[in-house]
Amino acid sequence: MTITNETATNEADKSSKRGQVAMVFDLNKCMGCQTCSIACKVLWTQEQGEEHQWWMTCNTQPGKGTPKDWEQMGGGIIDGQPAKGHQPTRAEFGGGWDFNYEEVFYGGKGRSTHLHPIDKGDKTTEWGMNWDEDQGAGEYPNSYYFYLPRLCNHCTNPVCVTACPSGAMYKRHEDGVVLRDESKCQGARFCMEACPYKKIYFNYVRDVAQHCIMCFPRLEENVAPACARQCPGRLVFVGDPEDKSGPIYKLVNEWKVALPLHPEFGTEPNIFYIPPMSPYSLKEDMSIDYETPRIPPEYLEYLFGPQVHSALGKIQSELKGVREGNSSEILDTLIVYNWLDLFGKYTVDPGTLDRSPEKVAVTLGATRKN
Amino acid sequence: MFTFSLSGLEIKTQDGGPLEVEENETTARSAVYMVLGSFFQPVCQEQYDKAINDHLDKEMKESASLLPFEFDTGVPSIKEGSTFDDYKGEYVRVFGDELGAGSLLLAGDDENVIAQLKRDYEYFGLGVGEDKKLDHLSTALDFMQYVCFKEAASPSPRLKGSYRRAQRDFLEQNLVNKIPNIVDKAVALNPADPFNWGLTRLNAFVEADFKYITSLLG
Amino acid sequence: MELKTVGESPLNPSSSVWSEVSKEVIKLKPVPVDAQPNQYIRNAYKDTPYGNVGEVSLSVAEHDNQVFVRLEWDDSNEPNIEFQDAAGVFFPESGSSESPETIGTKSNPVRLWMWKNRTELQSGLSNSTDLISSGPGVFHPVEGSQSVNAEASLSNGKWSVVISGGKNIVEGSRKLGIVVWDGSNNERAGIGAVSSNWIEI
Amino acid sequence: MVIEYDQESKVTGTGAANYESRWSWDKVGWGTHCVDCYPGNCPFRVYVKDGKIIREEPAATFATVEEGVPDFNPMGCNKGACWSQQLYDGDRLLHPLKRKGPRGGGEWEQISWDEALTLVADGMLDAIEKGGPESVVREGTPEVAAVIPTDRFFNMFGGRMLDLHPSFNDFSIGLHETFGKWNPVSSADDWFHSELILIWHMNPAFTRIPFYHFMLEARYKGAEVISISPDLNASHMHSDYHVPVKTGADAAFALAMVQVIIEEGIEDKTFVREQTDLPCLVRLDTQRFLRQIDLEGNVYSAKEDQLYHWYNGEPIKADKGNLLLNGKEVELYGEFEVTLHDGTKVMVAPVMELLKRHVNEKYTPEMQEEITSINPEVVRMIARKAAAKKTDIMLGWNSCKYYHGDLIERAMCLLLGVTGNWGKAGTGIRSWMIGMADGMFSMMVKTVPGVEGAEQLFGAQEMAIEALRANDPTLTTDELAVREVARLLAQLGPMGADAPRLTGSPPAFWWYWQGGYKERWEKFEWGDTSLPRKFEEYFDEALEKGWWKGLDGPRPENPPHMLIECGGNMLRRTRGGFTQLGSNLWDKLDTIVSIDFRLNFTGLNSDIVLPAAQHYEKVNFHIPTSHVMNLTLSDKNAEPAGEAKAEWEIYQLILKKLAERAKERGVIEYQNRHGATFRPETMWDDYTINGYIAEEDKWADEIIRDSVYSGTLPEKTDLSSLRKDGYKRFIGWGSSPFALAQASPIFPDKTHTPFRDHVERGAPFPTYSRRAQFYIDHPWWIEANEHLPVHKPNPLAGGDHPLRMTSGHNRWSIHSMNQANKVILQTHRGEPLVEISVNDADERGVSDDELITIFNDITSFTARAKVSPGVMPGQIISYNGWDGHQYENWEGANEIEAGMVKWIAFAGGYGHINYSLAEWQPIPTDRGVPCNFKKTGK
Repeated sequence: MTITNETATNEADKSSKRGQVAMVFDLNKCMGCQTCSIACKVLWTQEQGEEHQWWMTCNTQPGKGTPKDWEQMGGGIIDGQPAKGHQPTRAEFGGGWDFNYEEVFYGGKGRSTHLHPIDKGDKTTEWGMNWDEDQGAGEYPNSYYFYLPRLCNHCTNPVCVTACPSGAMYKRHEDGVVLRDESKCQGARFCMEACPYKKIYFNYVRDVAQHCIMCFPRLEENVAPACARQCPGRLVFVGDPEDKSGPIYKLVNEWKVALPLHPEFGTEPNIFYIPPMSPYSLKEDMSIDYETPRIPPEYLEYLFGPQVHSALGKIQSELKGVREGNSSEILDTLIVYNWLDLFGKYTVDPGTLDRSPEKVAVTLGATRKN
Repeated sequence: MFTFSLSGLEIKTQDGGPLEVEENETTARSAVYMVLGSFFQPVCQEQYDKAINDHLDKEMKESASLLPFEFDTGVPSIKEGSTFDDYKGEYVRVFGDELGAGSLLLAGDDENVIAQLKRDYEYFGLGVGEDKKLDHLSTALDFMQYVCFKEAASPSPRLKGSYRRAQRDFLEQNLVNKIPNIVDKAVALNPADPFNWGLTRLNAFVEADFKYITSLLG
Repeated sequence: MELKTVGESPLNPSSSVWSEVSKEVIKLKPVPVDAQPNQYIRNAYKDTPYGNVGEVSLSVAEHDNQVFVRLEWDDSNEPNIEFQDAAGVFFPESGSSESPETIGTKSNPVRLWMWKNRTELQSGLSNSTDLISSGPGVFHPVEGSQSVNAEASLSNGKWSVVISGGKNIVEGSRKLGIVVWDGSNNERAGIGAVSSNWIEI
Repeated sequence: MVIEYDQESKVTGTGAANYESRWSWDKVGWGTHCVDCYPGNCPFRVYVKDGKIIREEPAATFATVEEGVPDFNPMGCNKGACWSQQLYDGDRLLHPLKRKGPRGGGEWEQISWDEALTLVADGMLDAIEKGGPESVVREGTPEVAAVIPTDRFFNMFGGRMLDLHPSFNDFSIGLHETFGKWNPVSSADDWFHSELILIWHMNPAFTRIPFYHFMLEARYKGAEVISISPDLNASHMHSDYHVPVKTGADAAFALAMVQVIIEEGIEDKTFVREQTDLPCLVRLDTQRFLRQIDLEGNVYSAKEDQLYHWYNGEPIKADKGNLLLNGKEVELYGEFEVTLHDGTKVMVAPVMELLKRHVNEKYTPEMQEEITSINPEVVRMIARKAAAKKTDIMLGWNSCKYYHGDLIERAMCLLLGVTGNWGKAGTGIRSWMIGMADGMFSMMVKTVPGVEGAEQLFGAQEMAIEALRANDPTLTTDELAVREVARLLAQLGPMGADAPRLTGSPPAFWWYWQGGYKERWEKFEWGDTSLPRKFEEYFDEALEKGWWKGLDGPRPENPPHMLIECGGNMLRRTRGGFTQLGSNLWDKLDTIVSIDFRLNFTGLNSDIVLPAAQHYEKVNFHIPTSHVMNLTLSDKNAEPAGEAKAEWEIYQLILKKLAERAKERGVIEYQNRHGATFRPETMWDDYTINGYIAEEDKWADEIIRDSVYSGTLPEKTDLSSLRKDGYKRFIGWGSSPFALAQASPIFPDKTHTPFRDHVERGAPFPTYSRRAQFYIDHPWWIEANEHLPVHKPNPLAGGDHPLRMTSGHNRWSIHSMNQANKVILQTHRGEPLVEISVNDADERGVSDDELITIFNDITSFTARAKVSPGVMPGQIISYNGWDGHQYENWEGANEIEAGMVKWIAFAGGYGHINYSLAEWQPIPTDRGVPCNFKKTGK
């Protein structure tokens, strides 16, 4: 069943080879440090109307995450049909806080004030991009949580493109990046309703929607996206899942240990996850319980679909094998002996490029020079 | 005894005054740098007098006597009856102007190189007088003369090693790579003696000295 | 409906000039859901009530080669920070016979002058845009046009808005359609209330 | 199901947002950041546009160090990724400020630099006239770019500097009691060689963000990871086992594992015989080591610290010069009879025998369960793994902040000792280390420029070592000799500590006499109530015996008059906070100056605030550490914002103004308490060696070249080459005690593992017994029954309350440095919070994010509650680092911390139990604070 966007504004040159930039996140190396989300924010969303925007986020699962309770907000494609979704409100994202620096430091009020987010009465100080950090679920001492980095999945079947009435959104042929021409966007925000991952934000100052652009200006110079390149945990593979020589193809299609999040949302996301192991749980008498896994398997299935059990089992058996002295190509890949092996062809060092504003403006082409 | 004197360069260490050291292969290298340093300094009467009364040849041969490597001191000559003005005219013709600033500068206008040279000189205790051009070839040769002498004059083996390494690094970063084309450019103007003699000696000595010092340090 | 010429620019909705111009109540009805431009919007809004504004009182006037369309409608509910109230008047190309209820079609696009109630945050943006509409919400900005202006005021639960633009646009068909979006009901793009048939002027 | 169409990218763009031009810059430079405690040293690229710094990104240009070991890239963290965003707004300080109204009133007058310098200079002269230069005080601070200029400045005018590390409570006391040094630090990539990683009193997911991947990669290679902590912190997630030991019960847990290992005979006997004091003989009558003076009488030739092993039926000397026994199997167990020099016969036994009886009697796995709540089988399982595998204990600076933290760390070291787990790749225990760039130390005291000045300093140390070795040939390694020099220097008394020298005296006495801690430390019920004597009796004995001669100031008769806080935040970190310091110290001070790039809590309570340049706005370095083995440059990438200046320039301006004001006030010279004379007129010349190092680039270049001269950096390294590469790997340890403490060669192509010299070449440890020492027969340890490591419960410092407050370095900031960074504030709830358990929350009817009050007998503070199932019932976690002014009424978590000091830390006169710079000394403790919490109704 093909979904078309009846209002597409122009056709692509289909002659060149279709590409897709995908990522694999190894959740057994993510430490929830927020470097990826901060790296993205400092690079892309520090201008007016972008204060609350976090195109890259890393939340504690189980948890409500951002926007608050996004997993219950609908959207996506069910039985071949785009399904109604909730458009997340400014309060459900929260964050974007201003602080009373002036008042505390120079207001002459001494101890009667303290530094805190300023409450503008719009309920945005009751939630944020990482509000329920490290809480998780379960009961002490068998509580559990893990971290889940999320960005726009640049889906193979982008229902946001389908939902846009003004044809502002498109998916690039050469690398599959889903973008929005903001000069066409009328702020209708059906894309925000339709996206099941709720990874689209709204700019209330410029009256346009914005979302992760997969660092396309960096991709065009073969530089890896900022979230992947700055991740201190070295767990983000970047590349084309169709490139058989690359690690992503093997992790997703050959070894089948990297899985899409919420596959039932039906948009065929291009961000994959290696499911998280967790420490053995403890029995009543505090002895080790080797049978009952700390993270309930049904919860992992709710996130990654039924194939999560075989994927997790594969990782655990590889680990058992290595501890018995055998080698493991999967684990050697995940160790990432050489950091640049993570990034496929995107290995250029950004520090060596000439990106002077004059040069960059020139190469932009007439249409986009503002 | 090898007496040590610098043209226009101050010694920053406390002891000051003329320093005398037992003559050996290191003072010999220092002495040859002294001869070359004064030869390439901005043109002056003293240079001409040395050349005209054959003092140049004596000075070079004496200095080179204890050198620890092969070095042909050649025979400097000067056209019979040439005056100081002839000498100066040839200097200006070959090196661009009376200061030799045309072709004898190592850094041109690159401030980073000049800042680095200044830090090199000062760290090893050599202050450069206001009138001296920091990156002039003669200043650099004076620095080589100074650090070779300091190696000979240092009490502690660690200090000796540090001065020796400074010689190698300075030669490598500033002289071995730049002197060949300074010399080639000047020689192409087929300069009369003693300039031709000075240029070819400079090239040969720096090359031989660098080979010697790097073999020593391994 | 007669296009009366007036002595001065009646851009201000409460300008006394309007008292000399006749008013007419125009019935509005929701834009038909199956006309919505894509499967998502059709699926999402087929059983979601929209097009709250049932009727709008219209008056038109002309001055100095500009057409001024004044709209007035009841809007008692609370504005929300997500969507703003908005209204638009649109003109078909001459000779098109399609109904206005889809605010133009792919084959017969209409020229839409839209007013949007700007928030304080959006003080840097214009409150009016000049669009080509080829269907409900299928709006494309007209390159570089500044001929559309608008002024609006909300008092005791009633919006009064004046939208103006070049008379040449109106000359062709001498017909206009009206669309009103109730922001507090999250109305925007094709989700709004539209006049079911053209108003002749 | 594939979307039928798609468009060519070049035709449309992203329109108005114009993302392409957002990723553009004019210039790229090098930068790094943060305080020293978070290994850092991450080389970043700093991007500049229109003269302003817009963003940064890890340079990630590391080549692989050791084949088969993952490389160090990209090496960055969440704080580094937005360091630039704190430059131009938020709490950034742009102008000199003078207080208007009361201290902490938040009212300032912006003044000129000249006016500010005059106030500082006059403040100094007033203090000097009133109480001598020593009455101008600064606490140690690890702030990278501030510590060198500040120390040199204090050296110039004779001010009092308090010892660096203990000023902020970072001193691994148990490691020092065991190894005679506290800073073994393997390079982060060495963790990859481990086979068993025990994450114990550390939270690497929070505090080792750039390096935690090595542990997880070691796991993927087959290592097992076990996280040991009461709460399920972020580091529990990627471990194989989580062991929820009760707060402060770790010593019992470790000792039970030792019991299992001895009982099952799986101890590493050769390693124990050579590396530790466990084979040394102890007299059962006196519980003290058998010594040469016991066997040969108190004759000149008999050494008081010559100990004995038992071999072939007789006591033989335990070699003090080398540890290797070459196969000689000295006895570990059993009792033996010896005849003393006066003919009497006594029974002796190796320490190992006493240890066996000790753990069998008190610390079987079953016995430890009541203390730790850990199941006996789990104890046995981990003990057997530690005996079989290369074990690495990932220790941070949490354990040393427990009152009995020394016992916890000694027990951990004992576990490694009996299983042969140090000195081999992937083994050991770790703490902290700074050093290698010896140019930084010479820069604090250098008076002669250039290479001659360097030779003068390094040559002097060499001569001192030769002299010492002449009369004690057993000082067979540089480390032993250098430590001996440092200890002698400290014990020179008045000439030593108070005369101008590298750095000053232990801050414990500063808090005791001037900070009001005397009354608090003497509260018997808040200390170890099992002691036979009171705290003040131990304190008086320590002073009487001269263990702290010349170091126990500033005594009451020499009160401080002026405080200069540069790059630190003492009011935020001091245990007891403003409640304690405000009334006792703050009111006593005439002038308080704060120099920082941000307005922090201490600055808010100061009189004069001077804006400092930030890391990207001045030439500076990160403090080098063997975690990373590199010297990392942070260059001047843009002019400082506002009127900020680099500390190196600020202190020169102060010294010039001091000379000017001294002349105007008729002060030609003054003396300190030991008669040393200071002349303000020439202080700028001495500070800059007559202008030689006045200029920033020259100062930085001098530090690098002096380090090359000391043999720690490769030749040809200077500022120009460092500006090209950004960092340079060290090739030598240099001559500082912390660096030499690594006791290993440096390999260019191998990870760094400390203690190889001890294990491979038998180099002695700098302890009393010259071995890793588990039996301390100093009278105080015997009196306290701590001669062997034991478990002791945490005292009720702060009253008898049901819950225990624990802490740890936070994820969101380096202590308080980034707490007000607007980007990072959004990655949590933007306000101070404490984590509480579900049970404790339900019992008190508290729901998530409710404002609660945490209290004990001292005072209280309020914070938002974060209810988490990962927190152990009975535990509250307040991560360290929220700045005072982020709390209601500016009262933070440190206000309810008693900051008690364990009496034993005042001991001395026993080999390595002697003060020397940044080594043995008392530090306040703050973990496991007894407290409770209740709703505030807000």
